[in-house]
Amino acid sequence: MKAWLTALIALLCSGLALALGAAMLALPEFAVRLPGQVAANLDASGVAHPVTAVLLNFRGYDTLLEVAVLLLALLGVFALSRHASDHAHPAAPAHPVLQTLARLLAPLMVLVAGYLLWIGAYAPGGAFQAGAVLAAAGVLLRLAGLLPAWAQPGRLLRGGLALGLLVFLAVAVAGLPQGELLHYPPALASPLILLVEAGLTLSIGLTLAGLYLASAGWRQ
Amino acid sequence: MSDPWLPALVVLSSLLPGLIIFFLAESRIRLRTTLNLTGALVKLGFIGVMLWGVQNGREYVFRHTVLPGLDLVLHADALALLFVSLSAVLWLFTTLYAIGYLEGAPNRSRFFGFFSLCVTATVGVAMAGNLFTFFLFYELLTLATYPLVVHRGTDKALRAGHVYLAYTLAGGALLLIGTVWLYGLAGQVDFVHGGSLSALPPEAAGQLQLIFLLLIAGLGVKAALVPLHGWLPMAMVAPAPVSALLHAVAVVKAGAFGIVRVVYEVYGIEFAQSLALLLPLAIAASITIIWGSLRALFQDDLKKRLAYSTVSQVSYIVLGVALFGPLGTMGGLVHLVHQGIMKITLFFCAGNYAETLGIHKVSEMDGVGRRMPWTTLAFSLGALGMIGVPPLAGFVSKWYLGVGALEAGMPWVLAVLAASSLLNAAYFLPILHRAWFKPASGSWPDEKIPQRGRWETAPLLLIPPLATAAATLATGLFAGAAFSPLSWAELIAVREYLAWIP
Amino acid sequence: MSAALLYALAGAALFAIGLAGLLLQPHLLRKILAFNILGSGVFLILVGLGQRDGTIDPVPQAMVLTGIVVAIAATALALALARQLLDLTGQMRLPEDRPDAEPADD
Amino acid sequence: MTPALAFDLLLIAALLWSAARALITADVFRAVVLFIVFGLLMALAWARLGAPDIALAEAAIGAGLTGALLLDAVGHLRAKWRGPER
Amino acid sequence: MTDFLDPLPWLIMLPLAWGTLAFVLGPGRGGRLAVAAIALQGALALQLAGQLIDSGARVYAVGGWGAPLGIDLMADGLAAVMLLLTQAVALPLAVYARGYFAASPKGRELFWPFTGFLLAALNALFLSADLFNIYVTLELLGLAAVGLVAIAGGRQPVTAAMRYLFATLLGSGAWLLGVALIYGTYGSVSLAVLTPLIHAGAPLAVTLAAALMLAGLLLKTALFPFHFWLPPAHGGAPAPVSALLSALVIKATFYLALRLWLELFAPLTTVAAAQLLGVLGAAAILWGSVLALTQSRLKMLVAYSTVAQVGYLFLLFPLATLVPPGTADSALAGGVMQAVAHGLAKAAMFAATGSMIVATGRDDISRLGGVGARLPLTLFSFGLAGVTLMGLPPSGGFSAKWLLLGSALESGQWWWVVVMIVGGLLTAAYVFKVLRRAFLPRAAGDRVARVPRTLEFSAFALALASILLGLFGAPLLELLAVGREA
Repeated sequence: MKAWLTALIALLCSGLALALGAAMLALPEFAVRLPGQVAANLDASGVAHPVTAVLLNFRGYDTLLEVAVLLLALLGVFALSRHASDHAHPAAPAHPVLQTLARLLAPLMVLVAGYLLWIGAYAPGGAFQAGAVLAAAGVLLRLAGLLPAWAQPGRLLRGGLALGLLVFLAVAVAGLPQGELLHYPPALASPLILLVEAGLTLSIGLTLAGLYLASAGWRQ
Repeated sequence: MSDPWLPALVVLSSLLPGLIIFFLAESRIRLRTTLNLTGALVKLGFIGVMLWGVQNGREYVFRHTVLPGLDLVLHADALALLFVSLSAVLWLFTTLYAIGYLEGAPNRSRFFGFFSLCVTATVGVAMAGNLFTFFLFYELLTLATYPLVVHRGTDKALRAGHVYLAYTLAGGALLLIGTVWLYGLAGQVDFVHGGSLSALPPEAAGQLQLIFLLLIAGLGVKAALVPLHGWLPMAMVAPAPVSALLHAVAVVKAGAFGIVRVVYEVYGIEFAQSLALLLPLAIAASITIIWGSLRALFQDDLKKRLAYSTVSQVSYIVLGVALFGPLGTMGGLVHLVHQGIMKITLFFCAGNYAETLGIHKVSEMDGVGRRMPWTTLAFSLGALGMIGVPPLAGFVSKWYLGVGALEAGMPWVLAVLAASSLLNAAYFLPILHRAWFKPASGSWPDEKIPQRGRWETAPLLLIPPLATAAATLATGLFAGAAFSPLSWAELIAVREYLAWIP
Repeated sequence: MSAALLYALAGAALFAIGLAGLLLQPHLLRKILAFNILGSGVFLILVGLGQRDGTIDPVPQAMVLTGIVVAIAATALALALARQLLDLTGQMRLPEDRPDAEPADD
Repeated sequence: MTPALAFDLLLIAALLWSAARALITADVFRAVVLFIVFGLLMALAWARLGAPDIALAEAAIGAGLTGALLLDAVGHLRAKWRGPER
Repeated sequence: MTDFLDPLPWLIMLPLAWGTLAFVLGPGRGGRLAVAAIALQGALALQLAGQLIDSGARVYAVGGWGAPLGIDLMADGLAAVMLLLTQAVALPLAVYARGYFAASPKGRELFWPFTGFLLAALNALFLSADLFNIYVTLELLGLAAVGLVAIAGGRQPVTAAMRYLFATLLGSGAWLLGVALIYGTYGSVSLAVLTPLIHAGAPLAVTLAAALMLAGLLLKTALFPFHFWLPPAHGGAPAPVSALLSALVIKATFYLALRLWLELFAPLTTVAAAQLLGVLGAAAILWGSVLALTQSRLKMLVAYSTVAQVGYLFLLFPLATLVPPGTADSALAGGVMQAVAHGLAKAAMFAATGSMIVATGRDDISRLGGVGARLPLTLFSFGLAGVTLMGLPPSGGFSAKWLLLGSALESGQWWWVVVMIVGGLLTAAYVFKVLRRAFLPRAAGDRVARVPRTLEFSAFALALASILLGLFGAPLLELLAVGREA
């Protein structure tokens, strides 16, 4: 790359940063304020933790699409690993201490995930964090050589990956006769959100783990 | 059958067979021929009905709104019918001729498909009721004729097709700009007698002159006005029936006819005169007439000579349009028909010479009159008509053009006509002399169809030129009869323009 | 100036760093890092500006959670592509040659 | 300068430093490690912004899982070792 | 509004559902399901369009919360037109893809799930009235598109996908930064809340946000000079994918740019900025066409043609900015008509191209001889699509050109007329470059195989639609006007 082009881009980027900074220091008062509205509607949302309320109720539609994005990324990884030269790659032998550690930690991590899922209704936590912990368990097991790589998921695994999104979709349209898309009747909001989160935890855990396991399958 | 549908049916009667023919297998000759001829005859039938109706003052208008302020209009008025009848009749003959000409050749389904589309476009051009509709069919004509020009697939054909497309698409673009500009200025411009632009405020005059230039330049490409004529001689590589159609009815005539419409029914001849647009047009036409004739003199290739002759002859129509007065109008309009009949005869004959004996050049024609007397007779009638020998068709046109020039106060046009007629004689008479009076030089270049009894060549190749040659004679002899091209042109001039001409 | 605004300003700087890296670094892995840094900068701006008056705002926080998941999705896909490219070309950078000059794969 | 502000400034400086280093370090492996450090620092920043949810997610996903993916890719790259490292 | 069969939410849920189900069903499965579902989506889009014509634009509050707390969807005429286009293009292409992947199975395993998500993203994007939600739809769209490009594997497609991924991620990054600045300024991301708040004297942050978001969209729309990623991506993917991407995906980001320009950021627009967009559009037209002419691979030619045709879309900005209302309306109508016409025609063209490549076994313009004789319908479809791209009547492309030319002349910006006319002639040059070759007889040693009937007929249906649009475009413009009276 030519030096002057590098300099130009660096200059432009610094300029952009400065402009952004200047703009941020000259902001007017907010015209709309949402924290108050979130708090006011928290009771009707079915959960007590504001972030979870936004994530799964007020802006639950974003989350629905986001879960699709996640699944889509995994599909992309599958599509690519399909063309990789070596598919079935046996788990690499790992240190016995690591294996033992993984055997012990993995069930514990599943427990933690369950706790995070449940606590999400009241405090920081929820499906994404829980799913991430599940995925971490998967990565750990893989590193310990206890899980095979999956370039070609079977039907059961595909079902598990899709379950969260399908449950979410079903709950989203189930409310249509009574109201809009993703409308939870206030009485049922809590259990419905828990149902959605449970499905999501499983699928997000599987998907995040899959992002690792599917690509780890074609190391040479 | 309600009146609005008749114009649409005339268009469909060749469009539908054409589309079906595209997808016919190469071997379905009988079905293809049936479709072609049925389409041609049905079209003639519809036109007959409309001819009778228009004679009795009926209107046939089909209108469909494409976008707000943009209508597709097919309007069968007297002027449209003049051109439609010519195309339909000549299409029938050309189809017969093409069936004979292409017997056994490859890709005939494609050929006849585009051939039908080409006639569809011509008929649409004739009946277009406004500039947009005209433009639509004008461009369709370009697209439908391109595959015909390159039909043989040789390098020469492809090159000619290239040039043809470059000229016509560029011309179409100019026409489009002019049309859009005019619509923006004056709203939807339907073709109405006497034009509709004179109502615009006088400040618009400059713009209108510019638009006129764009429109005429766009149309002049197909009408082969010098210096926009370069594609026409090159397009000669097409098969003979295509050249016949291109020169007699379809492409060049579409351009000339468009100029008629623009001058008479968009601007109005009075208004065009007041904008000082007619004199430049007449000068451009005169230059083309002389230039085309001069170039024709020096062509040894028979079809090229005919092509330059077309360049020259089509501008007679433009010249007639530019003459401010009813007699000039009649001369121009009647030449639209007469030139078509004469030129198609000549091209049929040229095709016969090439197809039967392999003759492509004038210098190879010595003594051909004895080998192919009927073809040469037809050729002679066409050529003499072109020169303007009475009582043939060409004489009638030239007579009215001359008288019209005097009426319009442009006597210099007489000189142009005289010079051009002399040049016509100079490039046609030597051919006739060679054909009839020189002895044959032994063997023919490439004799393909042997003489069989009374038939000097395949019957399907012989009948069409004889029929059109007879028409050359008849339209001249019986120019005064009802429904003759001349009396129809008179009807148009009287009914449509005279009311506006002082 | 609130602490939140301070972090937003840091976010602007991170965005610029990430953008420069994305545009200038030829190595794909580093481009992917740069994209993640750029994204983190945007997230900081989103929450930082949203909370510039000192109140905790759960709405941008939820948006950032969504954004983080989207970012890892994109990162995983990008890494898979980069590895595939490594397998196919032996390089972890975008080839400079004109793509249409290559022979078709079919 | 309050201790809180000092901490914030220090944290921001560390963020910018780790980000910049991650992009210009010659060795890819070190770059990835620096990026993981960056992710953990981001988690701290989120905690400072009163966003524990994001802090959790950033630590688990942003630093942890992304880090694992990146390290795996570096391993792949090293195993391949056909093209130039940088 | 609480109708279970309300078409609006189903247009988004349905493709998400069948995309996911197709994945669960297994590699390569789900084609029949997709065709049926897309047909249903088409019916839903028609129903929605009918509702809009009868009772005007509608707002839909997801979850019942309403903006600014919740997310609103909004359907007006413009959105409905794009929805109709999407389903109308997708249905024949789905039929086409079934035949295509039967004949050329490379990449068929995950085609249907990707396509389902892609269509969901498109429909969701067209209907969204929330800046952050649009970000999520953009990411869904971008990742689905990148996945589709990479689906067949191979060096060239994977390189293209990588490049495309960085471009689309950078684009959505810029968009998200803009969203962050807007939220930081006003405290909301709802279009309905923001539109009345933004006026000519808006803070610097808003101007910056507008510039960033627009730049991100231009990058994703592949407007010159951001077009570098498009030709390899569209030219390297399997034919049904190229068709989807060229016909729909770039239209989605164009649609957003148009929305922002005409609605949210309308008070900030200037003639200079509009002229700049027009200049970029003009450069795209000329550069894309010239490069299309120089290609030797058929698919690359068609892909460069997309670069050029995108340019026409951006001519609408100078023609619709700070000009009399009538002129702006006809420019908008022309621009949207161009988007629709190009969508149909380019889908047809890529579909026909795919058939030709399947038949000849190679992607090479100089080896097309014999295609005209063996695949007349396919070549005819290519020609009809070419007519639309050239802007010859009667076609949707002509209607678009007519409207754009009219507003250019009305507003005295004759220089765009020159650009459009020259662009049309260049288009003719590259279209006829292909047609001319295909008319020639087959060269010795080349083979031209038959292709399944569904390939020929689905391409023809698309091409015919692009022509008929020119004859029956008036209802589309009527629909487009819904919600634009203000």
